[in-house]
Amino acid sequence: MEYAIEMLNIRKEFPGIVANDNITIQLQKGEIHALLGENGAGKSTLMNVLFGLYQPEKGEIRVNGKEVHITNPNIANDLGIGMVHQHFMLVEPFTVTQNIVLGSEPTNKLGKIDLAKARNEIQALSDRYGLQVNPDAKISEISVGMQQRVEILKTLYRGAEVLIFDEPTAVLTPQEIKELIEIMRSLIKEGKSIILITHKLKEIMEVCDRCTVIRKGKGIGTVNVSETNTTDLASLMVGREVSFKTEKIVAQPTDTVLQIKDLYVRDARKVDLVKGLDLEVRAGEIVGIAGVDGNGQSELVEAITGLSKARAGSIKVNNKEISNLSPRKITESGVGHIPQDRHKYGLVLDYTIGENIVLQTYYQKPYSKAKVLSYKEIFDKANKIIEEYDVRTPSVYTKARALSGGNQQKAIIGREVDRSPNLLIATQPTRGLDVGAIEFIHQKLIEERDKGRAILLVSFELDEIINVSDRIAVMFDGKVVANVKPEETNEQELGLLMAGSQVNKAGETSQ
Amino acid sequence: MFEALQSIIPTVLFYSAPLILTALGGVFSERSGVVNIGLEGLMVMGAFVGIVFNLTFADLFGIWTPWISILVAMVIGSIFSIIHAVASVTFYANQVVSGVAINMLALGIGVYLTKVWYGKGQTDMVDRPFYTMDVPILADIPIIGPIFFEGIYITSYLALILAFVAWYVLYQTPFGLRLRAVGEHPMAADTNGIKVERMRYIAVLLSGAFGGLGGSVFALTIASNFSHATIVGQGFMALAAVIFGKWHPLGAMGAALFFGLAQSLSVVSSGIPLLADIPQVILLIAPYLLTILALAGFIGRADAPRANGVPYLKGGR
Amino acid sequence: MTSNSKHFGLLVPIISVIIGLIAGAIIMLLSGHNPIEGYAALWAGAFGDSYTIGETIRRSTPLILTGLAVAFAFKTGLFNIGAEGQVIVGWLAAVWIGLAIDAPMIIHLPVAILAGAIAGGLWGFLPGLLKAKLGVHEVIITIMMNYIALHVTNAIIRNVLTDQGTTTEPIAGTASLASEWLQSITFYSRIHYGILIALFAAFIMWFIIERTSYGYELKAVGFNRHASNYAGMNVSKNIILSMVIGGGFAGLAGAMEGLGTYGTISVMSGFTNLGFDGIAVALLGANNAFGVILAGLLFGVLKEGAGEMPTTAGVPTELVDIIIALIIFFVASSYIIRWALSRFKKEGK
Amino acid sequence: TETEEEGTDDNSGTETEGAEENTKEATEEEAASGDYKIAMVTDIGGVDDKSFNQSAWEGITAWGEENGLVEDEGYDYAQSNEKADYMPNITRFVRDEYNLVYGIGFELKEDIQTAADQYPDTNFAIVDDTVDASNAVSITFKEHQGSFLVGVAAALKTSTDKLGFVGGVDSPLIKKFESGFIAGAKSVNPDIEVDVQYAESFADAAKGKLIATNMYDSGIDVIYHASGATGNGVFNQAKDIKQNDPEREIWVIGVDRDQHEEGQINDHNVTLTSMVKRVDVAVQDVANRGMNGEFPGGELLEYGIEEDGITFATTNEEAMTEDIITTVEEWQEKLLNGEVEAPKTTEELEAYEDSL
Ligand SMILES: Nc1ncnc2c1ncn2[C@@H]1O[C@H](COP(=O)(O)OP(=O)(O)OP(=O)(O)O)[C@@H](O)[C@H]1O
Ligand SMILES: Nc1ncnc2c1ncn2[C@@H]1O[C@H](COP(=O)(O)OP(=O)(O)OP(=O)(O)O)[C@@H](O)[C@H]1O
Ligand SMILES: [Mg+2]
Ligand SMILES: [Mg+2]
Repeated sequence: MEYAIEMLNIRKEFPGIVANDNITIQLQKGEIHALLGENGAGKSTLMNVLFGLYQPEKGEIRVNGKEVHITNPNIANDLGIGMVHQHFMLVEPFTVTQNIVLGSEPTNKLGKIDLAKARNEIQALSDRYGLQVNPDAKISEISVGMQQRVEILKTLYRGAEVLIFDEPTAVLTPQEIKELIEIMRSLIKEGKSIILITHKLKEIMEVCDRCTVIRKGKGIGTVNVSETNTTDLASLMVGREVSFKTEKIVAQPTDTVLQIKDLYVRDARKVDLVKGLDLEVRAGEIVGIAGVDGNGQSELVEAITGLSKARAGSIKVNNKEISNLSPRKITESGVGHIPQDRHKYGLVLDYTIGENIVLQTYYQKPYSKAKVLSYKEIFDKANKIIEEYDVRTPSVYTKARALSGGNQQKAIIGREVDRSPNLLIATQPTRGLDVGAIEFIHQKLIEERDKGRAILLVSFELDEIINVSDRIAVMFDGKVVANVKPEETNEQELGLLMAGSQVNKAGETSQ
Repeated sequence: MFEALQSIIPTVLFYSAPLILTALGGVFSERSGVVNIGLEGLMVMGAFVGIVFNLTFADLFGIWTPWISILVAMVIGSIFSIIHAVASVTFYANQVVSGVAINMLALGIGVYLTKVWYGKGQTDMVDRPFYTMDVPILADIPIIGPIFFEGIYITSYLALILAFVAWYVLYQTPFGLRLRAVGEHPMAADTNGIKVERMRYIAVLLSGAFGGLGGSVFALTIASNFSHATIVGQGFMALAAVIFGKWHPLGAMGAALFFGLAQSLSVVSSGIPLLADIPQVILLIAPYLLTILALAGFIGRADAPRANGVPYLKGGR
Repeated sequence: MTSNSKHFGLLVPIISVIIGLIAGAIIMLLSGHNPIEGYAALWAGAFGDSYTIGETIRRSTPLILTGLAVAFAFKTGLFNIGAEGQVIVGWLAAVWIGLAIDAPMIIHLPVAILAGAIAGGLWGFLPGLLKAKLGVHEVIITIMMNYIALHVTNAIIRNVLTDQGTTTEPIAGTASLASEWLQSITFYSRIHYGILIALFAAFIMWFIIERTSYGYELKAVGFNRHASNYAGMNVSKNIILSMVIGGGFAGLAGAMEGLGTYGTISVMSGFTNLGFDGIAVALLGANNAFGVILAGLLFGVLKEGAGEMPTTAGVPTELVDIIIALIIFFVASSYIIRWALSRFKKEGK
Repeated sequence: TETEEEGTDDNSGTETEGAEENTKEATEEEAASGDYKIAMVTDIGGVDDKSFNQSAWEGITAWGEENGLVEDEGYDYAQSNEKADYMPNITRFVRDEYNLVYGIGFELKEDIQTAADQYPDTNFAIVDDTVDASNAVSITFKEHQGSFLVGVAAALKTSTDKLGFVGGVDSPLIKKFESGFIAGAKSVNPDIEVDVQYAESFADAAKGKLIATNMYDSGIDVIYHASGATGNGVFNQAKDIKQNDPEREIWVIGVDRDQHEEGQINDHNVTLTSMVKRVDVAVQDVANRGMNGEFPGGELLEYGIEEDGITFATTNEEAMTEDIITTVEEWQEKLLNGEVEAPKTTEELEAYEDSL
């Protein structure tokens, strides 16, 4: 068998940790090869080594059978290796074209960038692989899905034969994921090879040919996808059995906690994105919001939590009007919020874990008396939460920045749940997390439900919505267009509703 | 009106030229993501070198002395700016702080060496400064000629032309695209194979060259000698022009011209009846006040290059 | 690791100072001076006798305060380059009160000191407001505010406090920080009680930042505005508060000059540089109250000692500016020192 | 420059004949015992400011050499880089047991006053301002007289009847220059207009140049500047005009010392004359008196034309023609014999103008 890429016995150390310990991965020509592992297992590191961003301490890399030394991304590019990073590497104020040509710009005789030529080449590429982009749009103005297509075009523009995708689907809507899978298939058809990192086992089953599993920096092995199933893959990765179906008893909803009537919310560009929305969440139930990104979910959550203003309408929590109150007032009236972007909103990364635990309550007793902080109380509390929520950190004095994404998320969830809010809003709570962590978080949400809290779950993962919710509200174009019961629906139907299709029996029956 | 313009515009031009030049340096540096509070120091260095070279080699180079002086000032300015580049690019120093140190260092070195070499705190006046001239042919154009092309320093035109060159380089060439990419999202640039550190070094060196040029042009058109009081705040005004001009070469040029106009008006005003009654202090603070008003009012949301001031650590997050 | 980084935190400034002094020695050698004589003169100029010690402390007093002014804002992620202007207006306000009011010392002196702090705070308020509400770059506004402070203060001295004069009358004795006792034990240096105020201010800063919920908010806003907003903090309020408190410290520095050192205010032909030096002090002191005290004292020593260098050793005083600039570079580039230290450690093992 | 050298050679005329003899006697005595030491503290300008600090230091050096003293021992100076340096510098000399300490420039007024009160055994002198202490002497100059004379010269030279005055910082001291200058000019021709501008800084060459450009453009052909380094910009602009149009008659009047050197451009010189303040003369005079045990403590010494403390430069022979010099000297005579009195404030100037 001929290999496009071979990484043999790679070792990569960071101060105090061996991120990759003797890992081997072999990519056959024309295959989609999955790389699977828990958060922090070392997947991104391994791929960054391949792409020339890191230098390995040990090991050998071969491209088409020849040993190479990839000391910087330029060499990787020259060897036909392209990478679509977990966090997009796009320059926001630049246009799509500028981003794609950056670093290998065509020029005319005056040394001026030949934009026309670039545009043509990009058009040709996007036609060939079905990657639709608007070459003149600014990155800040286009959707996440299109941004990802730009990333792919970047690699193709540089003549990549091997493409590395690092968690490409974590940020995509189901529709976009479908499109991406199509794109990957057409890439393979054109003779490219792909390494795909993802936490979604279903995706692996759907598109991948083989799968290499790593655990805690060590290579576990490579399996043929056709000869395995999701359960086996999960236990290979975690090293124990994992249950996928979240166990839960039937919900017992009681009083209405959140009541939203005829709500209108504008985004930063002063366009209404929530347009006359009605929604109710009762104590003891989990309401899942399903919808394609951009249909007003973020704006809805921001309006409830006070991060942006409601233009019109009413938001009541326990029969108290909270619309357009300050975030502090809203928090104090019993709203907890697990934010979508944990780095931007959820944590002060330069504060210790302990300090982050009291981010909303630092001014209250017992953490603060007469404006003077009691660090003992703060760290005591933090220790309790760390233990209870299994946050893996050296100590409460560790900076939040140093924790892995999953552990950061657990700390946030611990903090929000521990405040015993009447209403808990969880936005994409498991994004980018491995199955073990996902399982834990789902269980916590259900526990809270059973304690009588009202929970609003916003997620692009239909799996998650169907698994965890007691009721699903489908959002389309700023309104709730349907209320369905999870046990009475499936992904196909939800997908149709989310796309705004009007005719639906399920929606009516659930009323 | 015509006469007012004819007397104001040349003054605006000579006053603004050093600011424009220095601000262009600031634009390059900050566009690449390196904050440059050190423009003042770079100007000091330029003024010092320009004057010392001019004094020392006037006999050797004759009429070419001022030109060679500013060239040498550019070279020394960019060599001096390496300190800022090393600190802020290679050693991840806080760039504002490094810039403040550049300012102290330049003035310290300039005055120290002046004292050691000349035995006194200020140099003599140079014999070969720049002089104004009428631009051949263009000066004969009616109306425009006398306003724009009579009694002008060529260095003022140099400043204007370089502003357009800087715009072309930054916004039309691959080099410019890469430089701006490095200032917006260095990691993205890095993954595209652009050498972030090298781009930033080049940008800082350019700011040194432009700062040296600005300082030496100031010295050889306005001050004529060097002392601790030669450059007092011009570099900070240039920095204001960078930000006022939204980190754009032509914007910075416009801002610098605006400062020149405000200063010029504060002088001319005594002859204008309406303005003559305004207390002197109002006229003195007008340029600064106007800048604040402008920033607060019209261009409140000037977006700095996103990675400006952030050291780039490979593999960091 | 934590104990290690504590050590590094102390070692870096110390090593920086040592390298700075060595560099200074090399410069002296290169320019034909005797470094030993030079530093001996510097030492004598700062510690030679009780007089110079008194003057050194006096000179350090406002530097500590401007260092705090910069450091405090820094903690909230703001760069207060406007300490210079805040010093000037603080000086003006303190002297004004010192001249205008007739009251017993127990009222007069605190009011005058407070006036300085309030004036400086007001001068920090505007940049804070513009930053908080309109997102205008505070560096640029504070630079502009420095010039406005300078010119407006000069105009007020000339037209309001004097009749076209250049220096005000001396302030009333009831508003003076000067102490005959302190002066008499230091051969009539101008040392005054301001040093106690500076030390107290440093304590206040430490307490606010490290021990109160205000400090928690200020730092959180400095680190991450979005998360602070999410957590229910009033981001605008904190930005403004930080600039106002920082300005207040700088205003106090001005009050020290007005009520302690000079007892008057004069028309200024240029900046006092106390504010700009404050940036250096804050940096060397790692933006930490205790560090700022040490850094302020060090710079006071260097600057005071410099005065003796030309007379005794023929070295231009600017050498000290060069040394200070180099120290700042090394502290700012502490990465190199940390790297060298860790290398050193590894090899030692 | 020439005038200054003259000053050092020829130390006479400052005082009466008697004083001069005293000086000589004293020199012999004190040089032997060598225990009368003098020192000066500069203001921010520095000892080489080409202005009054430099002139004062030249006076002290000359005095020291004349008395056979050694620099750093018998006479010395201390450089001040900022306001905060004045007091330590003064005190350093007191502690080093200097007998007489000069503070050069009005900025040192408060510090000299304080020092004089604190150290009654030391003698002090302040130049350009007044202090009140029995062990301190105030040295001022009748700048208005000198300004009056250069005003006369300017009025005689102008062909447009428009003159300019550029002041550094608006203050009583600079008002003396302004008032005297205007009065002198109007004495010759009451119709002359004088445009007055203050740069509000002694170190802003750009502002000086802006003002000068504006003035010369508006038809002014002679500018008198009393603005320190701001004046560099004035010279700069005048020379630039001269460079482009050597035929154009354009002049600057220098201040404090003979600024002939600053005005040189090719074969021309734009410095018409300068209002020369002989700080050196005054400094030496006070030193001699002190050495003789006649220190004029508590007094205010005003050095004017009579005391040889104020003169005008005639270095530019081409510009300062015989006729002009003759007329200026006529006015000098009138000032000396009290026939006219040069105004030194705006009020006095107004009164003077009314009397014309
Ligand atoms: N730049 C770095 N410096 C220090 N340690 C690092 C660095 N990058 C990664 N690590 C550590 O290396 C380990 C592997 O990280 P890596 O990013 O490769 O994980 P991953 O498998 O991609 O995780 P995820 O699923 O969360 O993306 C982690 O323990 C992480 O803490
Ligand atoms: N400089 C660093 N020092 C220590 N750990 C680091 C460093 N950089 C990255 N890491 C760790 O590397 C791991 C993986 O980083 P990665 O960028 O893949 O983020 P992540 O954990 O997947 O989180 P998310 O997907 O939410 O961004 C994390 O555990 C992170 O804490
Ligand atoms: Mg990863
Ligand atoms: Mg991840």
